[in-house]
Amino acid sequence: MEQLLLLIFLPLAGAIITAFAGKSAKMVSTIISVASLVLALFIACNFIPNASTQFEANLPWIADLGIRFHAGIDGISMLVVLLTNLLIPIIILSSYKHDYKNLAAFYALILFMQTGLLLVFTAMDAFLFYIGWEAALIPIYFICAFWGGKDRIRINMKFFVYTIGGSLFMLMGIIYLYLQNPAHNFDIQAFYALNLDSAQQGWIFWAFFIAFAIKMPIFPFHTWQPDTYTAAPTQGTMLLSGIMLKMGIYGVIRWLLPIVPTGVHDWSSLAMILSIIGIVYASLIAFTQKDAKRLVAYSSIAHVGLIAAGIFASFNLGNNGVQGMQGAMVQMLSHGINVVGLFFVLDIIFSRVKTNKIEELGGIAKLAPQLAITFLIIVLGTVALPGTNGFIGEFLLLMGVYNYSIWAAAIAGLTIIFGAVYMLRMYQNVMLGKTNELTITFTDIQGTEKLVLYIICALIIIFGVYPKPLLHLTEASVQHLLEQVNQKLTSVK
Amino acid sequence: MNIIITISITAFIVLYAGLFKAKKALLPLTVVGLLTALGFTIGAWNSNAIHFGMMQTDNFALAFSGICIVGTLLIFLLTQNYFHAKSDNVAEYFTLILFALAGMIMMVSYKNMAMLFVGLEIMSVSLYILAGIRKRDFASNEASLKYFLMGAFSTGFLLFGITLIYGATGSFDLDKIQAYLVDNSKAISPIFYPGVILMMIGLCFKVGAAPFHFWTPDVYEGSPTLITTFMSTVVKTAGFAAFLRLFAGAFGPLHEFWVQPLIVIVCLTLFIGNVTALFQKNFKRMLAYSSISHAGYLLFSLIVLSANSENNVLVYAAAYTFASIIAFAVLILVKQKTGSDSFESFNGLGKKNPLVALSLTVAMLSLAGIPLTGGFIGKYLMFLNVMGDYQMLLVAFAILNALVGFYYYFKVIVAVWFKDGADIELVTPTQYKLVLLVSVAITLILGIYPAIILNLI
Amino acid sequence: MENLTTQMAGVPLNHYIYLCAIIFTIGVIGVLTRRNAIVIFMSVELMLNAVNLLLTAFSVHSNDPSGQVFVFFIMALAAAEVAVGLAIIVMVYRNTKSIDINILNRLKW
Amino acid sequence: MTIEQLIWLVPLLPFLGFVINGLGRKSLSKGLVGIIGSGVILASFLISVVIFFSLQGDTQKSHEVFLFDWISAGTLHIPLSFLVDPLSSIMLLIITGIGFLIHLYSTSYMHDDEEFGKFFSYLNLFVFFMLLLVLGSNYIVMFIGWEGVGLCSYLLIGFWYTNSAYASAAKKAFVMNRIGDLGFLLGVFLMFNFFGSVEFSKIFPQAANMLPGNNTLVLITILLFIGACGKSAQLPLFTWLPDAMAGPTPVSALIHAATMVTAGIYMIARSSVLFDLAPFTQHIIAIIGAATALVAAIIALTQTDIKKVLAYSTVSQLGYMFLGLGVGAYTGSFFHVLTHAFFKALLFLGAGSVIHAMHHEQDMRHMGGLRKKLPVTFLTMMIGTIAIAGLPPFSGFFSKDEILAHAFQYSPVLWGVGVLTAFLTAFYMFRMMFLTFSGKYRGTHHEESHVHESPKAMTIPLIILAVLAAIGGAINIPHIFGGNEWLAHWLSGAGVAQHELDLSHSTEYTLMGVSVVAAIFALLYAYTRYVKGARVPVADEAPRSALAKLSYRKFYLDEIYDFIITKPLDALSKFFYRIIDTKFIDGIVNGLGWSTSEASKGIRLLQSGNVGFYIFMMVFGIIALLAYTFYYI
Repeated sequence: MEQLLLLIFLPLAGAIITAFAGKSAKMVSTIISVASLVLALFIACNFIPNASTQFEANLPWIADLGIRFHAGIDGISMLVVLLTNLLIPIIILSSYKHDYKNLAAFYALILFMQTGLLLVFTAMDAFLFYIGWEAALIPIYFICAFWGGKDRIRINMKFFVYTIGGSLFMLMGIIYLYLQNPAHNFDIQAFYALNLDSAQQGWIFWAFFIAFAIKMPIFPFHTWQPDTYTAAPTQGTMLLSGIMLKMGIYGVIRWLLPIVPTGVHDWSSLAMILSIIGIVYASLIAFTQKDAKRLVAYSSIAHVGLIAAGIFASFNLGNNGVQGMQGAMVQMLSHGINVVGLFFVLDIIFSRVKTNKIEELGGIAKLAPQLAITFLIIVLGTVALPGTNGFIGEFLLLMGVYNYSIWAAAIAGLTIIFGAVYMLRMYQNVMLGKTNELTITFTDIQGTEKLVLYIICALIIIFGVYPKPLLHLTEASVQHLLEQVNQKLTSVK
Repeated sequence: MNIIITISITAFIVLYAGLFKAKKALLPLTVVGLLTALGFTIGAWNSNAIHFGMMQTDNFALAFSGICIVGTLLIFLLTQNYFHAKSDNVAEYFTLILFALAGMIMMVSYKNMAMLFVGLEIMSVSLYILAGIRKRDFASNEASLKYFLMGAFSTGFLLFGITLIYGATGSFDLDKIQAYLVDNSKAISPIFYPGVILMMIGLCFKVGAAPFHFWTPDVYEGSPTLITTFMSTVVKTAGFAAFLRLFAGAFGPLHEFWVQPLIVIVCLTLFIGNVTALFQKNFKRMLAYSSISHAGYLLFSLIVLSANSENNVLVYAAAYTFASIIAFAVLILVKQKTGSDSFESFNGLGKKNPLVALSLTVAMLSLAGIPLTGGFIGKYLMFLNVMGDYQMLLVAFAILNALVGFYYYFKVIVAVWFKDGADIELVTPTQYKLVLLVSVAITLILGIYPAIILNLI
Repeated sequence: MENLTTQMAGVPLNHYIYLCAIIFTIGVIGVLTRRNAIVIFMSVELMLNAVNLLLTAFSVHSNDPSGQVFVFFIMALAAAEVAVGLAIIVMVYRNTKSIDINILNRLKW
Repeated sequence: MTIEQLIWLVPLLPFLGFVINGLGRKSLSKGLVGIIGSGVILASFLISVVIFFSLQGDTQKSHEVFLFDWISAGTLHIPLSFLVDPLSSIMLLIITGIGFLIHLYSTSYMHDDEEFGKFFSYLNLFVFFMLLLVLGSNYIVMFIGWEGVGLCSYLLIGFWYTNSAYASAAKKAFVMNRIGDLGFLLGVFLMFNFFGSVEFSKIFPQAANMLPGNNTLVLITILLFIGACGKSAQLPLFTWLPDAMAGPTPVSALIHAATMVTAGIYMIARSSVLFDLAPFTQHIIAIIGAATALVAAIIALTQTDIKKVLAYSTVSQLGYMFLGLGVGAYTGSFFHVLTHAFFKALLFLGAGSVIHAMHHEQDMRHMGGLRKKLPVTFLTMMIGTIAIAGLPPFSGFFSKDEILAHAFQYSPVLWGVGVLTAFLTAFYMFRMMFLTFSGKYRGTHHEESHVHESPKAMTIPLIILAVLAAIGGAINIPHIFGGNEWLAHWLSGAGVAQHELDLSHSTEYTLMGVSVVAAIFALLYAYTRYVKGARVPVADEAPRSALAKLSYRKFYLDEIYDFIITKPLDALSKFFYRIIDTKFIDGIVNGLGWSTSEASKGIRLLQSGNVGFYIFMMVFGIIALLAYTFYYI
């Protein structure tokens, strides 16, 4: 319990310190984030990989409204918590070469957001979950709108209103569940225990699903995403794509499936269709993108679509949906690492030549062999080459989708081909070919750039070659989740 | 009782102090008086005393009196070098505001319609004057005349309503009226219904609910900013208290009759308030419209009468009051520097005045209803209250309006932080700093740990 | 005096209600149609007087004095309103040399 | 030292080589890099030899070596484990053996390239993945190698990536492989669904006692075959292989001739149990194989780039092998894999030596008369050519004829195609030889003076391979020549299905006779045409007869694919992005915002500032409310 509270509020405290740290904010925030990473690792070490919820903190908060500060960690939470605390230091390190104005505020906001994310990933109380959900949104809005690129105000306004609109409907759903709950509290277990008829479940499904679908984003709720990713400062993009997007996936797994299984059951086929459309659609769009950042944004839509498809497919498979679900778990982590890596590489390139326009670049590999190799490894991870972390996730996900329907798998599997097409196109046009007068002055990565990229590549390969710890971490919880869902589903029928 | 007396006496003392040109003494006197009144309020807690069958200082009354007094206190703190710039007879402002406050105390604690009427009139008449107190300012004139004419007009309806109800029940006493409704719920006199509706009209006018809201934007814009602050925060709160006291209390049994029109009014209010605010170029006017929309949210508490609707209004009103006070305080500062109250004059405020900008941001987040601010808890309670009756469509509609709300509240944040303008450096007097800090603190506390106020009543 | 009251009591209450409703409506229509602030103000007074009349009628009908007491309240506050109202109108007249309410639409949108 | 103790060294050593060369590519001297790079391969070759012989002595023919648990989720367990059996052991020998020769060759061929270290690290990595592919004891480990070699071929084709045409060729290869890989993956999923495992040792026994023509098996095998098509460059996915010649010649020899492209055949031979039970699939394989063999051969007829000729001949030979697989001659196909590995590697290296001598001139129209200049190269290549032409007693003859015999038994038509292809093969191969070596030099004198025989490091591998290409057929001499078909027996130990020919000896003799005669005819025709007639292919733009043009332009396959796939997809992409995404979906989202602000513009006009209007509106509302009231009462 103490560890958990420390884990959650250390970044918050860090944020406050950083806000007043002035020039040394960089250093302070780095220390804090690394400290919280260490703490997370410590917790992970003491974590017993079974289905139980551990390090549980359950304190009174707003008693009159049945709201408690109830947080805990199970396998699924553990994974995303690790992801968060792993990526935040990387993201902070990745910003070292930048000299943003109002440094202190920048890093303070990042750390503040971390607390919000951790709340989302550990909350066992729906209200707390919602608070964390918004608490993560506010700082990212400010990060993107303050340090972002051109047209950032309009774009971020859209992003903000779009996402918060979704989450308000989720709040409506939460209130509804609270009112249905005889105990009149927001405890997740109480929600799991609810027995709602399929009509109620149907619209609660939508109330939640829209919020999550917008966050991930799933086709056709995705149009805020490419603009936002492009306009945001790289660190903002990393936060959005690396961690924040996982909020949606995590929400589906933690709050949607177990609470309204019947609703999901009724609508999951539609959800799957949307996700799979999203895969093909986004991949195709990525083919002809001129801006590398936008290309990666669309690729991330495709990847998330596969994750979503895998989840909904495995949901329908009952207890042998473990593969798909586990795939989703691994892929959450992998996608986080890879996409952060990609955006960092693009950031490095942008910092050198002040453009991410694909056709303006080229021939960088000759001048920056180190960058070329690390970039290649990240690309390979993204196209799910066996031996990289991407493969484990996509393999299991596709298997899950396949077990649901061979055709779905065949279409979703196109991502294997399309991914290779657009990623290699980008790599070729950016790195290979002849150097032009723009890239002729390109210098290879050094310092923190090197460090960050090496870390990322190492993670890509380690998790690709030996994913067992990850799978082991989540397996019990995933099993338990699926059993719970199906037992509830059957009891309804 | 003694609350009103204290306030009135303070008013007179201040008036005389004004006569003897003791400008320095005004503010301290007022503050002392109000603090005493506040003391009495707290002292009378749980006493639930009835005064000559005319007023009842139950916790509801006291809680709202408390908010009104504190709000007024903060607003008085904002008078530092505000009026001096404008006119030399400052005492009138103080006196009139105090009288208005006295009237409001009556409004929140009346037990007899007579007191409602008297309190309402005391408040309104003072406000007519305050609105027009800048004699040579056209806007001010126009504001006060509009306010006066329409106010008087609406008073007529209120009175006609009171009369009809009196005719039906033979009494002005709330309890008796309620008793009448309960006893012969089968055979309620047909003139009672129009009575209720006419009173609803009168009160809707006072709280500025559509379609009786038309005076609000013009008057708020025309009046001196400080008076606008007073009107849009304290006055509104008092108005809602009166509304609630009458409809949740006396007319409660007739709920299913007047709830239908109320729902329509709520939707209209939300829609017009939010949508019109969207297009405003003028910060002050935007706040006026936002106050209309907030009236809509506040009326939620009447759509479903539950044990804690009163308390919900209290929380919401508190959150709204303090957030608005911040907004207006900053507006005053900016206007003093730039002379304009358009959004442009807020551009790039954050660069030079982080404190002010930050508190303004908090205020806007609270008004927009972002979690961890009081505004969110307020909205949440309102939604919760309405969801209790599964008014899904209404909530969905409110959510859509809230989304519109984000747009125009964030317009301010955008201007303050993300736009770059003439880097003005505001002169922030200590009292303003105090007000800002207190209000921000209250807003955040309400948002993070609302338990303290949740079951006050 | 007695027989006056008795005679009044003879008139059924409804007639009072209708009468006052009519007077009140006349007031409302006056407010609606006139553009001169003073006239509007007078119409408002008419509305108030309709109320007063009705109140009195009711109080007599249910021989309960509080109604008539209320009438005094109304009169008093109406007087206060008159004072303030006229002051405002005068002030406006000073500035605009007119008391036509349609002159005043500087504040809009 | 048992097999279990040794086997993990075989892939590990090349991997170490990759790591060392990769990290030290800047610091290490070229000599050292060369020694390490070839040394590790030699070492694992020697180990493979040891394993091979210990396996021969061993009664237990297949050893499964478990390393660690890779992926496990629910019922799915994928260990990283190796399977050593006759089939894989022979593959080990080929990969490491020929691999070593080519490494050796490269030390001199690539000597002047500044990316020398990188080249060797990639080459080692390739060998590592290739070994993984053949050693994997389940389809997933095989898939690691499968895609790994794809990666290496991507890296090596694009080795000179500054030339964007080469980079594109690399990308094309990777993507086309990916298409096959998706098929492979789906097949694996289906197998997991069907057999509940992806382990060879669990699948084949189950499959063994199923009825032929089981639909699931057909589907599985078809999906696997799609995978093979991608990797082994069969119709319609072969166009990447000719482009792959953009890579350095040793790469073409190792990856795109000897080893990687035969992975498909290896995989099908490995799964022969499944394929035997899916006659429908076999039929398709046979047809596709034959078609590929013919088409590629026809294209090869008119190519002028020496490497392109060899590339198409590779495709054609691969087609041959698939034809063999289709008609059930698994051993025959695998036999052809072996012999082909020898002579095609030899030919490529020879071509490389020519190109080296010609200072990276690849167009045969600028060569000629090199026999004197490059005697060793000429001789060795001639042996290779004879071998591939299928003239006895060289290796190609035996393997090819085994396939043709089975084909005849399966369907005379396919056999006819095979023979025709054999004829064409012989023709274009000799055409290449004559154009390159006979006649007189067609370049300037200055250039001619610079042409010289390649150094030892290059010629020694040529000689070794020439010997192998000559005698390689010995390992599976058919009974009719009193042979014992050693390879067939050996492979049956690995569960590779065997089908005895039941053709009369006379028929077999006639069949052989026909193909040999065809080859000799081809030789003579080529001789008359290019030595006597001293013909030289015309320049690219020169007019050609329709058929020749069709062949020269590779049946316009690239253009067709570009037209029916690439262009439409890009168009679709632009359409989705510009219209659907930006205009439609985002349009709706923005439209909501826009309409609200428009509404705002409109509604705010209600606030006309006119008191009269305000009061009117109020009264309007009042009337409405009162109306409601009276309605209610």
